[in-house]
Amino acid sequence: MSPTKSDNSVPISQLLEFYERMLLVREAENRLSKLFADGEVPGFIHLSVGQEAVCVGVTSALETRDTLASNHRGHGHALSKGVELNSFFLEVMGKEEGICGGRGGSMHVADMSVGMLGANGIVGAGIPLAVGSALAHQVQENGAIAVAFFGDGALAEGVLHESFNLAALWKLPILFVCENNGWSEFSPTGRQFNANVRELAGVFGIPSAFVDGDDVLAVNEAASELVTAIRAGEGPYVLECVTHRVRGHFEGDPQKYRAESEINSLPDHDPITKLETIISKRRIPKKEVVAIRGTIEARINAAVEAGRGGNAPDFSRAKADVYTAVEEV
Amino acid sequence: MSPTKSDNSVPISQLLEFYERMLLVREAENRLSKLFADGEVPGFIHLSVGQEAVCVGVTSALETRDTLASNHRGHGHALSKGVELNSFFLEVMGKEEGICGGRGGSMHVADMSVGMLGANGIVGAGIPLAVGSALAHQVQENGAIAVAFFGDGALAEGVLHESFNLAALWKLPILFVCENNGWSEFSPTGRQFNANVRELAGVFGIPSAFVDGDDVLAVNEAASELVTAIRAGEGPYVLECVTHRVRGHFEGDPQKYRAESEINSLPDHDPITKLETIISKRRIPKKEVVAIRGTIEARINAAVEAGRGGNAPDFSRAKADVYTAVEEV
Amino acid sequence: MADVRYAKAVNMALDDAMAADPAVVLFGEDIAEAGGPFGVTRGLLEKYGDRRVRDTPISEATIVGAAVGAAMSGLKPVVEIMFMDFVTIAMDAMVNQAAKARFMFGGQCSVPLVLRTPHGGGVNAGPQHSQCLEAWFAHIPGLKVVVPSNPSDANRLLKSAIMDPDPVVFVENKAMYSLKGEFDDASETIVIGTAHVARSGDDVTIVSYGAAVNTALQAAETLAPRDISVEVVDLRSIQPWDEATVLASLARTHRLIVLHEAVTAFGVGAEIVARMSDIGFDELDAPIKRVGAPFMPTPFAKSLENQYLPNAKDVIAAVEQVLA
Amino acid sequence: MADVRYAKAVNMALDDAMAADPAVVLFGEDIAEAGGPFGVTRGLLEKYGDRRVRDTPISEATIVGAAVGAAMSGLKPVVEIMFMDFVTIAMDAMVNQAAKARFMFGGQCSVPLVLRTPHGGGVNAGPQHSQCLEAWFAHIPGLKVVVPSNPSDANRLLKSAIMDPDPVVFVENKAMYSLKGEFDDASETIVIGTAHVARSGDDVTIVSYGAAVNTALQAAETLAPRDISVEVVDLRSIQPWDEATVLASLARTHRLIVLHEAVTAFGVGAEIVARMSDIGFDELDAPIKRVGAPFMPTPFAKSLENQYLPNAKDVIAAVEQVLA
Ligand SMILES: Cc1ncc(C[n+]2csc(CCOP(=O)(O)OP(=O)(O)O)c2C)c(N)n1
Ligand SMILES: Cc1ncc(C[n+]2csc(CCOP(=O)(O)OP(=O)(O)O)c2C)c(N)n1
Ligand SMILES: [Mg+2]
Ligand SMILES: [Mg+2]
Repeated sequence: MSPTKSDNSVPISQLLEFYERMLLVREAENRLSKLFADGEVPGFIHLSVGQEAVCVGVTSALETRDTLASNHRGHGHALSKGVELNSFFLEVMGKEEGICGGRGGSMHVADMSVGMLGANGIVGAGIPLAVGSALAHQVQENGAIAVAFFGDGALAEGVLHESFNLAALWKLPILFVCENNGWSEFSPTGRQFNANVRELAGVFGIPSAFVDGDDVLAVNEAASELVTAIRAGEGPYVLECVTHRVRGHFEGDPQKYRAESEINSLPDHDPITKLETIISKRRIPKKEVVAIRGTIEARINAAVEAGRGGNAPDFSRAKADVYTAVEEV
Repeated sequence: MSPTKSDNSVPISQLLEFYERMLLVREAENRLSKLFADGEVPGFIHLSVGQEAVCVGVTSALETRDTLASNHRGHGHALSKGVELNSFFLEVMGKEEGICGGRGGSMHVADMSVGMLGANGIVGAGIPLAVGSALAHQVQENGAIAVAFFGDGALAEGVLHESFNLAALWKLPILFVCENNGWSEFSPTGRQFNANVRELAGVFGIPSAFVDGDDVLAVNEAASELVTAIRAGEGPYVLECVTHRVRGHFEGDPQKYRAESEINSLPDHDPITKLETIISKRRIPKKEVVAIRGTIEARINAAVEAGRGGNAPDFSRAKADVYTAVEEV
Repeated sequence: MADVRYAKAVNMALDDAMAADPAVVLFGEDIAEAGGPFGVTRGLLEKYGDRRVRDTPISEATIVGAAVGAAMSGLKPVVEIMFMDFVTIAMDAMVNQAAKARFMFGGQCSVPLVLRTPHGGGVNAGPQHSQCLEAWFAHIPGLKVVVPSNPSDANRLLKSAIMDPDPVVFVENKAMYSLKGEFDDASETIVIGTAHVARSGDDVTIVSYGAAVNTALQAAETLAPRDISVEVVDLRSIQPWDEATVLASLARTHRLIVLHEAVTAFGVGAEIVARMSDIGFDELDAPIKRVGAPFMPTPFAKSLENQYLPNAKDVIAAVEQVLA
Repeated sequence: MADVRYAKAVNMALDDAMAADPAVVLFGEDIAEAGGPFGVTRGLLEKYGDRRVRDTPISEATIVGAAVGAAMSGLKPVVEIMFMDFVTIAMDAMVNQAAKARFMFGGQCSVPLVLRTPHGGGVNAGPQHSQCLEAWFAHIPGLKVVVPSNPSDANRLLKSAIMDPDPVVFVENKAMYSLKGEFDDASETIVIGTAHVARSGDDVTIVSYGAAVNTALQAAETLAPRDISVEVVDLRSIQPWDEATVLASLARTHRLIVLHEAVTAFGVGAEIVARMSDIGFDELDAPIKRVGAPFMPTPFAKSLENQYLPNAKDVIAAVEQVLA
């Protein structure tokens, strides 16, 4: 693990901001879990509970113009990149007013206005998309960078290898973020991938960093450094974040395949609890934290109500979006 | 480069055998080049002139039961694995009596009876095929191993990465042979692949060797060692052979993209000339060498005649082979 | 004659095939320890061991490529691709390798592999987890494509597919996995390429395959009280498909509807219509109608997906059209 | 009005598009320094520089995947896949990503990419370098598929494809690259989805696309002295395709043949027949015949490939059949 800046050097305002941003993701997903169990969220959803430090730490180092391609476990990526909460809930609940008109749902949340190029149902597929987005930034010399978020399971897909190679050859402005939670669905990734993402990147000449993905300060510090280097034209970097998937692969997965000891140890890794400890050490008045919790809860409640109040999507409007409408000349 | 056994330790009979086997590939391809120019070989053909030490060195370490998956530049792989010369020419000339009934031609020469699973028109595609063949050997516990031949250009294909991973995980009996001739069609591979195959293999825990691919003794020695280890159950190995593509990517390619100096240096790397030097140092009577040349020439002449004498393939017989005929019950 | 779930019926076929032939091996993502994402391969690792039942990394191109190489080297691999949408990553292995090996090598070898994969919507899985891409495979000489409509057929067809010397795409249906159906272990094997008249009728023929057969049967049931007698032909396999049975039915009813869940345009139904409107030209008393999904990706939202998926009402409307 | 080769006509379209719009970038294998395996991109690196014209590694999945990401981020990438057979490696990017992005993101973005790739046989390139797989793409909502039959159309259609906001598969033909054709630089643009009546006639309509249009014209020429007047409709694009023009022609000739080089079964022709035998049911005086490749991989040997490829004789036989 790279050494973390002494917690004291992080301004209180930033600590609270991280806290609020992580809590937003956590509480949004906790609520989705309930809504799913109650049949208010269709399809299947993959929660990133326990992994909030990664998305918040990385996206806090980004600008809106930067682009992000995500994977199936993308709620945190979307919300922390700036997708508006109500339209997020509306989408995942399948409503017309959802950010994607209710056509994509949890696995396809995207918001071009904030550079969120989409969650993705195909493992690995977001990686070359991010490479292409980085190419666009490079060609357009717009100063933006692209970020690919992927899990450890995705390391086995050939597009990762191809994308590392292409990004290295073309010195593309891209940050590859591997969220290593140790699991690929129901299997430990150690039984599926016989290499290490950082060593792999190294073979292609891509430098990398490795952080405790439960520590939002560490993630943010590392990400900020890499983003600065990438923006300066140094080419691609890899950031490996070791983290923990608290819930099942998807909601409804009873996780029988996980050892009890592992499940029991999960709270020790909780990134929000960890930040709370830091916050309490900094003698930030408890009421500020309580206030944040209250704000988040209110926002989530409002978003759920917004979601419930949304309309069923319009079929003909959906059909009209298969192709871009061109004005008749 | 790994140290080569002192040339003197190789029995004369083996030197001459290597010589004969390399010459067979060389002269067969030289003749194909002429036949192609004269319109007697349809389609397009990729010659491995200059690379004969690799196929001969490796296949000399194999047994017939071992399987080999090849690529588009597969004449040497086929002939040195044991595909019968006449049926090879008949195939490449598109005749019914060809080893594949004239349906595949140069890019698809295969002979199951000698473990030649086929040349392949899709760059990289032979690699997972060889992995699967190795799996079959492992499951059947038949003592055989599989070999994948691929060029340096194929390193950029994602299936390589996936195949390294799977072979390593499953400890499959497979030898990955990279024929590194520095070129991917018309581009230097150095501009296409930002890594090194041995380091890449290393990341997956696959040990590797590196040899002068112009030196058949070195190739054979390295291959023999690795094959022994693989057969003993040690799992996959990589053998990288640096070699030189003398002719164009395909016949008819004027190679304008290659520096004159490079082209001029090619004769210095000729594996057959190199072996001739060794042979002459061992004071093998010149007439033995001449006799071999004569034998090969006669065999090639006969094969060309056989090829010319072959029949146009039968359409309905071809069509009947799209599916396996099953006896009606 | 017990009732068995579709997933279990597939499992039993795998079990029987593995027991009968040591060359049969299974591999795919989470199919061994976890017993498959839909529970289809449950218990097989325990029974046949980790040599023959293997979890793979998430590497579809190599999973199928390796199956081809294994099939050329003495095994009969049955590989699983978790959702049919993911075969997009493995098309080279199926199309350029498996499908062509026998032909292009002059008949020297067969490629006895089975690729199992579920297609279809109905579970709000969205645009990348619901596609029906079987028409792609049916267009490729050298491949066979089987799409069973019920547990008993799934069991028997899978056994046929595993015994088949050529590469077979075995299309399951994720919405059907928990469907129960009559099951007789001793019932005879099904020859791939033979259709089944799932319901006899005189007025109009509906040709279908996979889960949509049940939609056709439902429509037929609904129309019966109206004195419209519908024949339902379950193709069971779409490559090869049973022209003779369809033509014979058409020759009696003189009206034909083709139904499938896949997008209508350029789908499997197009071939059936094209063929029947040629060889059955003189039999047709009305244009052949196709019922399938509209030309759009499978939407996520419940209401959208409900409107998207062809249902019995759509079939009934088509029947009314051809009888008008 | 000069004569220009097909490859050059494509080159000129790329040149014009790059000159007109700095967002247009090209990448693919050996397309920059070497000017493309068929010389199609010659001179463009020199003219537009290595930022916009790039050689890639042999990584088809990522080439097309990156094109999708680039297209979502402000560029208009035109990527080349050297042989259509190799798109098997890049199907996820086209089908699950490019085709669906606009729809599944609620219309937030378009994906203005063009995938150029040559299909077709005739050069003894064998089973893995000759396939016509356009039917696959035509089946996928969200994609457009264009297949020009001559240099002038290739030029104009490629410009339309590059300007199109949606992903377009632009199918070239390797046997046609050196074909010369009349070329008028000033001729008007072609709207994707509009067919062209390449020859007018009264007795029978042949619908085709790509190089096969020339086969149809050849057959028409041969039949003219026999007083058989053949109309040839060049579809130009197969997704969308111009139903109205085909129906109008059928309504005059009452006889229809669909011709393409691809394998007949489950090919593009099936859709055209299915549609026309429905909406044109009352116009048909004979069954619609399809002429295409038989159900086998493209064979290598000259004699085999000659027998395999549909030719004017096959078309004439079909004409005789529908007129019988
Ligand atoms: C191409 C493809 N293969 C398989 C799947 C099924 N699948 C979805 S998530 C997943 C595991 C991914 O693991 P990882 O990348 O580590 O992400 P995590 O779920 O741990 O966040 C699999 C196999 C898929 N969606 N796409
Ligand atoms: C999937 C695929 N992409 C591209 C090609 C075209 N192609 C044929 S050979 C080749 C270069 C291969 O280079 P390498 O692997 O080094 O082999 P070499 O030709 O040097 O022997 C390319 C790009 C192909 N046949 N298949
Ligand atoms: Mg994981
Ligand atoms: Mg090379």
